[in-house]
Amino acid sequence: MAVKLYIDAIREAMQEEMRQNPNVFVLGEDVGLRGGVFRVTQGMIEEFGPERVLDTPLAESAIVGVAIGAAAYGMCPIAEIQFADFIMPAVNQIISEAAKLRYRTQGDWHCPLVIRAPYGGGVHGALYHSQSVEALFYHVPGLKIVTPATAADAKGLLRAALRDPDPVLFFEHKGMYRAIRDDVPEGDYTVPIGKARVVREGDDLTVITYGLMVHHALTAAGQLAADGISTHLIDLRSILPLDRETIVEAARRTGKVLIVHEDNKTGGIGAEVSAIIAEEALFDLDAPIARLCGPDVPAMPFSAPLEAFYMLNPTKIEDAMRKLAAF
Amino acid sequence: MAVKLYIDAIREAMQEEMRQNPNVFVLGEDVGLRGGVFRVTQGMIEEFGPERVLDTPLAESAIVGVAIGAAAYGMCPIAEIQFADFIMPAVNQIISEAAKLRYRTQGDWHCPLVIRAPYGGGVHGALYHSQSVEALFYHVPGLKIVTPATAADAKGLLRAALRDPDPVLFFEHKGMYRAIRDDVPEGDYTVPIGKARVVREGDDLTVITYGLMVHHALTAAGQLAADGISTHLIDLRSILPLDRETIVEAARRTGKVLIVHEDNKTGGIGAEVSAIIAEEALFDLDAPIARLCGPDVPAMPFSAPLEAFYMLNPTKIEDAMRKLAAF
Amino acid sequence: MAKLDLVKPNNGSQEEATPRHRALGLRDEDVRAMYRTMVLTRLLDERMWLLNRAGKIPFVVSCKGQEGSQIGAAFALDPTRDYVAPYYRDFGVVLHFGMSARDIMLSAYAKAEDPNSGGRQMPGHFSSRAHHILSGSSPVSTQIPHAVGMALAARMRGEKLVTYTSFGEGSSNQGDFHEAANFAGVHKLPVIFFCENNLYAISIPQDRQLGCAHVADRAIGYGMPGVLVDGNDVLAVYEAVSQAVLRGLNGDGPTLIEAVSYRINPHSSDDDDRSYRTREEVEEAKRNDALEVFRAELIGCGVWTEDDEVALREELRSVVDEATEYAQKAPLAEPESTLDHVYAK
Amino acid sequence: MAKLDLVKPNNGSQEEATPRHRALGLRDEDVRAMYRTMVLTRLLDERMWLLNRAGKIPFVVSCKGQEGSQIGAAFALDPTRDYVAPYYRDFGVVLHFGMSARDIMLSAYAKAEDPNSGGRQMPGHFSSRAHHILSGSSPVSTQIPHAVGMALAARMRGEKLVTYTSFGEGSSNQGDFHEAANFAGVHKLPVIFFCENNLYAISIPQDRQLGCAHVADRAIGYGMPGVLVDGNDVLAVYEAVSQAVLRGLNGDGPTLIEAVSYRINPHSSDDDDRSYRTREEVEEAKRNDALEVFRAELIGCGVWTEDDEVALREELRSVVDEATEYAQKAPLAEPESTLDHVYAK
Ligand SMILES: Cc1ncc(C[n+]2csc(CCOP(=O)(O)OP(=O)(O)O)c2C)c(N)n1
Ligand SMILES: Cc1ncc(C[n+]2csc(CCOP(=O)(O)OP(=O)(O)O)c2C)c(N)n1
Ligand SMILES: [Mg+2]
Ligand SMILES: [Mg+2]
Repeated sequence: MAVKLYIDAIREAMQEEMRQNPNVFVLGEDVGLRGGVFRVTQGMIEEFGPERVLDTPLAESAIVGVAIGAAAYGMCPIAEIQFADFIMPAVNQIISEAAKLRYRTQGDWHCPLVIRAPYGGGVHGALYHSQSVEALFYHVPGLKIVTPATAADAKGLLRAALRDPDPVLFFEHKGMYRAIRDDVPEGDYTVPIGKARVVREGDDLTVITYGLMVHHALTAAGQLAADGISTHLIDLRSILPLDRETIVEAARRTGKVLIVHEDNKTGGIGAEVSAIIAEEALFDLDAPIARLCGPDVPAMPFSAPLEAFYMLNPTKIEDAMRKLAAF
Repeated sequence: MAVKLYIDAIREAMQEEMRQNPNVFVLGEDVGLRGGVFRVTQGMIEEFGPERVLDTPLAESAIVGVAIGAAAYGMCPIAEIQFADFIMPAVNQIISEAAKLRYRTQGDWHCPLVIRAPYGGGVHGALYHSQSVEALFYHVPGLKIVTPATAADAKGLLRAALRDPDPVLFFEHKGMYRAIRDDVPEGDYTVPIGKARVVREGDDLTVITYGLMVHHALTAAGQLAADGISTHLIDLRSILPLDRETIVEAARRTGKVLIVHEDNKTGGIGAEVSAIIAEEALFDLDAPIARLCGPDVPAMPFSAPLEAFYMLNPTKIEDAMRKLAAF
Repeated sequence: MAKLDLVKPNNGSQEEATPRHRALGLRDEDVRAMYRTMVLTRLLDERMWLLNRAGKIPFVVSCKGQEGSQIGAAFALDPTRDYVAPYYRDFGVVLHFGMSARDIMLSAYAKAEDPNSGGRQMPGHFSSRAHHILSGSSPVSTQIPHAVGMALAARMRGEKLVTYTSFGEGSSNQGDFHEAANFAGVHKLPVIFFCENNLYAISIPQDRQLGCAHVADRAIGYGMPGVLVDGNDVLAVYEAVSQAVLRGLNGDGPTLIEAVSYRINPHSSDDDDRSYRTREEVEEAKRNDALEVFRAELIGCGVWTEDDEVALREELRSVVDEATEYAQKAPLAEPESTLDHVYAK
Repeated sequence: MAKLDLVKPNNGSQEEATPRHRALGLRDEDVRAMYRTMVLTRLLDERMWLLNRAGKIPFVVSCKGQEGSQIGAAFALDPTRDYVAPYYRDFGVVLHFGMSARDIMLSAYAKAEDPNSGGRQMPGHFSSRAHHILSGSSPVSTQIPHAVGMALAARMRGEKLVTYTSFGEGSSNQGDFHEAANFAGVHKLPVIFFCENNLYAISIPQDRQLGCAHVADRAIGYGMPGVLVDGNDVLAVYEAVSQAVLRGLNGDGPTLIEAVSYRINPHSSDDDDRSYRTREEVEEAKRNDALEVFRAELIGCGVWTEDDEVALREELRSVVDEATEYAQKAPLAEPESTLDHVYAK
């Protein structure tokens, strides 16, 4: 085990898979000499050359569409979308094509594609460099969606994604690239897609979240623990499929559930998590299912006070947790 | 009042608004001489000419993008997407542009745009002419989404949409065009966006649904009534914003809620409806919140038995209602 | 309709003595095989249209009038080497690539055994890994970047081939065409972009669809040659595509070919074309029908006879009969199979 | 980098005695005004870059090196008649359309009073209904169809004007460019598609971005003229855009203009360009800086002097100082205002 940055864990997963599997390659805008605008692919063109670390023209639908064709042919492309906000032009290729290729051919063709995209706010990215886009895709059967919160999970989930025979959207929170570091196991491990992680166990209330908010919730849970309130904290890790079992079990265990996400509330991941609980564990609940999310505005503003108003933080989460615990 | 077909009500709303308001015009593929592939715009080019019933090149992102520019300039375009499935190439324009224009300019610019699209299945449309796409957009603040179930609502909601200063997605179920007819009020009425309709009142259980399923649920409610089970039936009409008040009131009234939609389940509109109830009326519930939806598969197949398996119908709804009533 | 100014590629020797096909390196049996596939395509098309009109199959999309483009293109490719991402009218192409009449009919009847999709997709949504046909969907032009991706993948693996993708002139206005063509142009990938310009996109004639005179005019914008060819001249198409194949195999990059013909039937079995074009125009187009033109040429140069024609028609009619009967009797998929193949097991 | 073969439009009389600008119908005060806006653009740009490096403002995107293209284009338009949908580097264009230095600085500091967005958007995301500037977003090329839509709307209302939209050469590969250009081509709309080719899209040089030699080569694919012009020659750009304006007003449809210059600064304040281009290349480009070239030309023909220069710099420096100070002191928006303007009240 060695402590590694989130961003380095992602790069390592790509590098190690590319060393082992000649079918894996990266394509995207500025992934080559520039090493990506966040430096996620830094150094990779030097090791693997410009064919396997392929700078593409500025056209997301082509990046994904070309990657789908290459995946169908037998490669395992990693398509990097420079910012998750810019995945929108590729939605047709992702939803109409990648998600449906296996289904419409009864498995004769399939699409082992990974799409990586940095998402999330709190970094002065303004309306179009801060969005969370996972809710756009979690309604789409045929896709898988993961969003790791730790370096260890990032590496293990990216490896799993690269070995998955179906398309996986890999969303990396740009605010965590260089802010999160943790113990990353040595060797060839994977983290299974579809399994949530119990971050800490507790009995008074459950917090279910993912991405950057896992860390904020953990901080908040620490504050509550000081007052003897014990939090059961779930990091979903996979958004599609959701780990129903872990969700339901956690709801049953504490009877109180707070769902937290940075993304805006209406129609977000929290809606489905809540609906699963209301479907399967309703009579175990001691409080209404609470959601604490970004406000329902089109996106996060540039202006610092507005961005701060939009973003959740440990204090806001702590407040919501205390309110729920006291219910 | 006169009984009118759903499709005719939609056409009439467009024609009447176009007669009154020179800013309203239609653009899309084959809307002119052909009158649209479903004949929704039939006869309109003859009345309004080819500038106001504008045939466009085959390019959805341009249809919506050009309409956005025209709307910003002061027109009220109706952009027809030939099938809702083909809205995907326009997602970037809808989500990045139409939904955010007002917000990002603090109202200095805005976008009075209506996008009409026929959606839904059960018509041998196969994977790409049957989809429900509303869940793709209901997470997007800045948009409004309506999906009328009756001719009267279709006309009133389309008028309201055309007078709304913000972008409205108007989804019309293609299976209802010529199958649904009902009393349409005379004169210049609108149906407010954001208000659900209580289709029938009842006390034993609540069914919340929209679109074609309203009719199937009504049939099912009739069957249950014969056995003395009384159903409270809500037609959401608007998907964004949802009518929280009517939803919560209905849940409180019966304590049992079944949410029904044709669209697949995970992350669908039912998730948010359920989450709203679990948030606001949890302790009024006598049963878990149930959802009856399309299966989580990428889309509805062409093959008749598979399509029938996918689609909900009165019998499937009735079964779910009886199960819930008996809970 | 814009007046077309067709630039035919080199037509080979003009001497009466040397038939055009020999100048192109085609043997007599090659052109007979081409003609055979053309007729099979036509007979299948006509049969499906009839079955639809008789209420036996719910939907059909027709390639009638485009067989010259399709057969000319397909025979310039190597089905064991190359890959295709065809569009929904490319019956002629997929038949040459190995689809059988039975496969086509199984798809028309949406039966479980349909190799394209097991009846999940509408007819015209071709797919077969065994036959190097990449599955297509309904939203137009999405297949174009896929062909580029296959070419990229093949090059990365050191495999020499070309990929072919087709689309209508209307569909050449989608962003995906532009993005894919530019990608192929930058990376000099062996892709053949084959536009079947049939003058209409449903009801929209090309002058309200295309800002330009010819789709081929777009090629320079991607740094590739643009070739305009008469789609009713199967040998001219063959020649244009053969040259593009050579370019691709030589590492000289992609080619955009526009083959102009006419869509003789309505857009699909759900369309009624009377609102947007005259009967005279359709009748006029039928007079240029590639099938008739090609037969006349083959007869003219002595590689085909009226007797051959009778025998071929008889043989293929029974192929189509057998396929229809088989497909009609074949079982439908099980309802619960709706849930299968969302993800790998 | 592809070798550029610049086709300059008519340069007016070549006689020494007649300065080029007069041949173009520009008065001396016009070119002085053009130069003034160019210098203001440059000084604002340099100030913002400094402020960013000093940690005072979080982000800046620079137009340094593209002022010739922008000013040449903007002055050919009529800000009271025409509408623009500019891209993020078009500081020169929006200054001519009525944005003030203060407005630019309010945006840089993301203050409540910023007329573009009240500080909601990053700098470079211009907007002002009063000044006929349609709001832009960050995803590239989405503004291109908007300009087409404005032109369509104006024509429907019988209003004579042109719309202008700009984008980088990289962004000309997005589907939205293609779809919008074709739409304008089919409907002969008065749109000026202005590509500011600065040879890079972040780190990608144009030969790995464009399959073609010139973005202007794409014009024929939409049935419009394509004009390649030296973006460092402000009068050449002015002439090309003026001709496009005439075409538009005459009902002759759209024009695609490619103005080639260079992006002197890194892509944005977050970029470091040393990994992808040499310092020599950047230094070389600075020698063609439009600002220097234009000043030399104005001095050469006697409409500008070194004294004018000193006075102008002094004046504009104080304009920029004042704007900076004002913006720095201006209040930020209230946190709760995050919730405003999602829908109309
Ligand atoms: C993205 C998308 N938009 C609309 C449609 C509906 N549609 C199907 S075919 C067609 C016309 C296609 O015309 P063209 O590309 O010329 O091909 P043709 O049918 O003439 O062969 C349209 C509009 C579609 N399938 N996909
Ligand atoms: C759809 C989209 N993808 C990616 C980006 C990130 N991005 C911003 S500017 C840029 C390069 C643009 O290059 P070009 O069009 O040449 O304009 P320039 O910046 O050189 O003026 C990229 C990739 C974006 N803003 N939008
Ligand atoms: Mg066509
Ligand atoms: Mg550039």
